[in-house]
Amino acid sequence: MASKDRLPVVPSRLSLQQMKTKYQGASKGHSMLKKKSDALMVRFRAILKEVYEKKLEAGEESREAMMALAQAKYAFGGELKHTVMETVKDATLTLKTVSDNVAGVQLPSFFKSEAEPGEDGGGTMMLTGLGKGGESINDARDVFTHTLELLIQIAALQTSFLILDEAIKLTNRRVNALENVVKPRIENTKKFIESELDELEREEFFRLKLIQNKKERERKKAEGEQAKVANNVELLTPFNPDKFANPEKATDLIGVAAGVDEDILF
Amino acid sequence: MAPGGMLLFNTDDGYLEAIIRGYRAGILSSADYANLCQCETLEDFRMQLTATDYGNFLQNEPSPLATTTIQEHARKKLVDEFRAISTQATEPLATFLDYLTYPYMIDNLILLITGTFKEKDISELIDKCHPLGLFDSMASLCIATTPEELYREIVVDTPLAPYFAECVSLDDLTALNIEIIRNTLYKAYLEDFYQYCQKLGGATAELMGLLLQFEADRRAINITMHSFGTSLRKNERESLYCNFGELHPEGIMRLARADDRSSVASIIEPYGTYRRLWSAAMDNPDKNLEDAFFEYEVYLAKQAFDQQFHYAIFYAYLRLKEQEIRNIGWIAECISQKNKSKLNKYIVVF
Amino acid sequence: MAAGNTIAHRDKRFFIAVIGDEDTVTGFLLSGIGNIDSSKNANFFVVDLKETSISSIEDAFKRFTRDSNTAVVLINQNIANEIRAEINAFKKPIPAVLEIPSKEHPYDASQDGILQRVRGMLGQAT
Amino acid sequence: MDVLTENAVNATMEGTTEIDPYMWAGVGTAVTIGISVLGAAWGIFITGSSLVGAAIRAPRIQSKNLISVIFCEAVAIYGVIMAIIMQTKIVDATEGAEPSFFAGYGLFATGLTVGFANLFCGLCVGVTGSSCALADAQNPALFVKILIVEIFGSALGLFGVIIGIIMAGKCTLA
Repeated sequence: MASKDRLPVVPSRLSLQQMKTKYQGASKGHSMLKKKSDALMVRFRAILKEVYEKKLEAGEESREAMMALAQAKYAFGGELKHTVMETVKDATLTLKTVSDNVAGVQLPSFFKSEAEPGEDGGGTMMLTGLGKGGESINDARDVFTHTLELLIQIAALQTSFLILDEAIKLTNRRVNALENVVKPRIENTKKFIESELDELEREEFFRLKLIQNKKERERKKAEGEQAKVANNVELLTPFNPDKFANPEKATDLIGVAAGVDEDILF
Repeated sequence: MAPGGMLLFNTDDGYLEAIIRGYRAGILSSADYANLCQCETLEDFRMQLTATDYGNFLQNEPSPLATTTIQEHARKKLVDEFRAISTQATEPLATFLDYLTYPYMIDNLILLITGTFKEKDISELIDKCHPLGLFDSMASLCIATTPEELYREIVVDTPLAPYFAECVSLDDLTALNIEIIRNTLYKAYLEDFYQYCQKLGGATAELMGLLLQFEADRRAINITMHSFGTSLRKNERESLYCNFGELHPEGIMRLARADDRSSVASIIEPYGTYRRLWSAAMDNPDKNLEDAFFEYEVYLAKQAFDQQFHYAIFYAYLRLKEQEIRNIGWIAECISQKNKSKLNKYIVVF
Repeated sequence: MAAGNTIAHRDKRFFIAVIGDEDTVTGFLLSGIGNIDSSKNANFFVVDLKETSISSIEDAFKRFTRDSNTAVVLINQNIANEIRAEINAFKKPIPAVLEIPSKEHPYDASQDGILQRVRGMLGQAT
Repeated sequence: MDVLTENAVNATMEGTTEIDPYMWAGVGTAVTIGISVLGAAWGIFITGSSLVGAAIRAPRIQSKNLISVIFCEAVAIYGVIMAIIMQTKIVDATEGAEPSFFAGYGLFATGLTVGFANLFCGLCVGVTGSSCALADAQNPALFVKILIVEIFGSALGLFGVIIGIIMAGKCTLA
C-alpha cells in the first residue's frame, strides 16, 4: 500500500470517524452525479436523433429554397442579388434565446423574432420586385424563411448538443473520479487507520500481558516470602488498577480487532 | 409605317433591320432547348451551347462553371449585338434604341442611389450595373458622395433627367422607398416611350403600341398584386400606373381600389387577354401569373417579326433575347441543382 | 460554462450571420436577416471561390464568431471545407456554426463535422 | 362645259400644238429611261440594303438573292430597250413634210407608260426582294416561294414594255 493512495491523516479514532463520513458523502455524490449523467444522456440521445433528422431535412429544404430563388431570379432578372444586397439595412429577422435547465445544465433554445417592417426602412425588401417578379420573390422569401426556421432549430439543437456533450463528459469525469480515485483512497485511509489502531491495541495487549506475568511472578515470589502478611496483600489488590482493568480491556480489544478484521475482509 | 414607310424605310434602317433579323436566327430553337435539357452537368451544357449560335463564348471560363457566369456571358453577347446595332443607327432609330436602354439605366441609377445612401464605393457599384444601362456621366459618379450631390450633378446629365424632374423631387429621393422611385421612373419612361412610338406612326406605332400597352398593364397588375400586405398606400399605388394600356382608364381605376387577389381577378375579367392569362396561371399549379405574362410577351414579340419595315423588332428582339437568357439561366440552374422536376418552365421562343 | 454568460441577456436580439455564395446569401437576405451596423459591418459575406481568398473567408468567420451579437453562423459546406481547420478549431457552442448545402453541392452529411460526431454517437447509442 | 373652261382647254390645246413633235418624242424617250432607272435603282437599294444586312449572318443567301437585284436591274434594261426602240422612231422628216403630231404624242405617251410601269415594278420587286432576302436568311425553303411572288412583280414591268412596244410601233415621226 503506497502512501499516496491514502489521505495524510494521523491514525486516530477521530480521523477514522471523519473518514467514515467522508466515504458516505462520496458515495452519495457518486450516485447523484450518476443520476445527473443519466438524465443528461437521455436528453443528449434525444437531441442526437433530432439533430440528425433535422440536418437531413434542412438539406432537402434548402434544395427547395434554392429552386425558389432560381425562380425569383428568373422572374426578376440576374440583378436580383445586387438589388437585395444593396437594400439591406436593418435585420427584420433576429433571434431571441431562452434557456432550458436540464439537471443544472443551461441549454439555450433560439426563437425567431420578426421585427415589424417599418414604414420605410425595414420593409424595403417587401417591395422588391414591385413592378415585376414580386410574386416569385415572395415565394422565395417564404421558402427561405421556412428553411431559416429549421436552421434556427438546428442551431439550438447543435448548441445544446455541444454543451451537453461537454457537460456529460464533465459529469462522467467526476463520476469516474469519485468511483476510481476518491472512494478507494478514503477506503485505503480507513483501512490504514484501522490497521494502525489494531497495531496499537496489540502492542498494548502484549505490554499488559508482560506486566501481568511480571506481576504474577512478583506476587508468587512475595507469597512465598511473605505468606504471613495476607491481610496487607488483600488490602493492596483492590487498589491495583491493572488487576481489574487488564482482563476486561484485553477481551474488549480482541473483540474490536476481530470485528475490524472481519470488516476488512468483507 | 415607320419613317419612310415601305419605300424609304430601307434607306436608313434596312441594313440594321436585316442584321437584327439575322440575330434573330441565332435565337435558340426548341430542338436546341431539348438538347440543353438533356445535359447532366454544366460542362455538358457548355458543350451543347457551342453547337448553337453562342459558339465558344464560354471557352475561356475555368471550370467549374457557375450559372451566373453563363448568364453573364449570354448577356454580354446580347449587349455586344445591341451595341453593334446602335452604333450604326441613324435618327430616328438611334433615339428609339436609346429608349430601349432607359429601363436598364433606371435600374442602374437606382442601384447607385441606394449605394450612395450607404456610402458605398461607387466604382464598385458600377461593376454591378447592367452594361446596357451605362451612361457617359457614370464615371463621374464617383465624385458624388451624398444623394443631393448625386441628384444635382449626375442625374441631370442623364437622359433620365426629365423623368426625375417630372415625378421625383430631391426630398422624395431621401424620403421615399427606393422601389417606389424605381417604379415611378419606370412609369414616366413607359409613358414617354409610348408617346414617342405613336409619333413615329405606321407599323412601329401599331406594334409598339401593343407591346407597350401590355407592358403597362402587366406592371399595373403586378404592382397591385404585390402591394397587398405591404406599406404601399392605395394613392401611392395609383400613381405608379401608366396612363395608357388596355386596362386604361377604367380597369386602372378599379385596380387602384382593389384589396385582394380575387378582386384583381374580377377586375381583369372583362379583358379577354388577361382573363385568359389569369386562368392559365390558376389552372396550372407550376405556373404563376408572371410566367403567363412572360409567355404572352414572347407571343407578342414574335408577332413583331411578322411585319417588315418597322422598329418594333428591335424592341422585340431585346425581349426575346432576355427571355432566352432567362431560359438558359433557368435550365443551367436546374442542371446545377440536379433538380429536373421543374425543368420545363422555360419558354421556347421559336 | 462559457456559454452561460452569453445566454444571460434574455431580451437581447441576436443576429444570424451568413457566409456563402451569392445565391445563398441573397436568399437568406430576402428573409430579412441582413444587417448593416452603424460602422458598416455587414453580417453577411459573399464568397466566390474563384476570387475570394481563403484568408478573407477566415477573417470573416473569425469576425462573426467573435461577435457577441451573433448567435448562429451559417456557412456553405463547400466553403466550410476550405477553412475546415478554422472551423474545427472553433469549439464554443455559441455562436452555433451551421454548415448548409450550397446550390451546386447538395448536402453531404459525411463532411459535416458535427453530424459526423452525431453519427458516431448514434452508432454507439443504438 | 362653261365658257371659261372651254377657253382654257382651247388655249392648252393650242399651247401643246405649238410644241414641236420632236420635243414630245424626245421627252418621251427621256421619261422612259429616266423613270425606269429610278424604279430600278430604288428597287435595288431596298433589296440591296436588306440583302447586305441579312448576308452578314447568312452569307449563303447573297448569290441566290442576287436574282432579286437582277430583277430590279431588268427593269432598267426594259427602259433602255424601250428607249432604243423609241429612239429609232425619231427620224428627221423629209424636206417639206411636217413631222407627225400623232407620232410625237404617241412616243410621249409610250414613255410615260413604260417609265411608270417600270417605276412601280421596280418598287414592287425591290420590296419583295428585300423580304425575300430576309426570309431566305431565316429559312432557305422560303426562297423559291417568295421568288415566285417576285417574278409576278417583275412581270408587271414587262406588261408596260409590251404595251409600249405596240404603241411605239405605230409612231414614226416622219
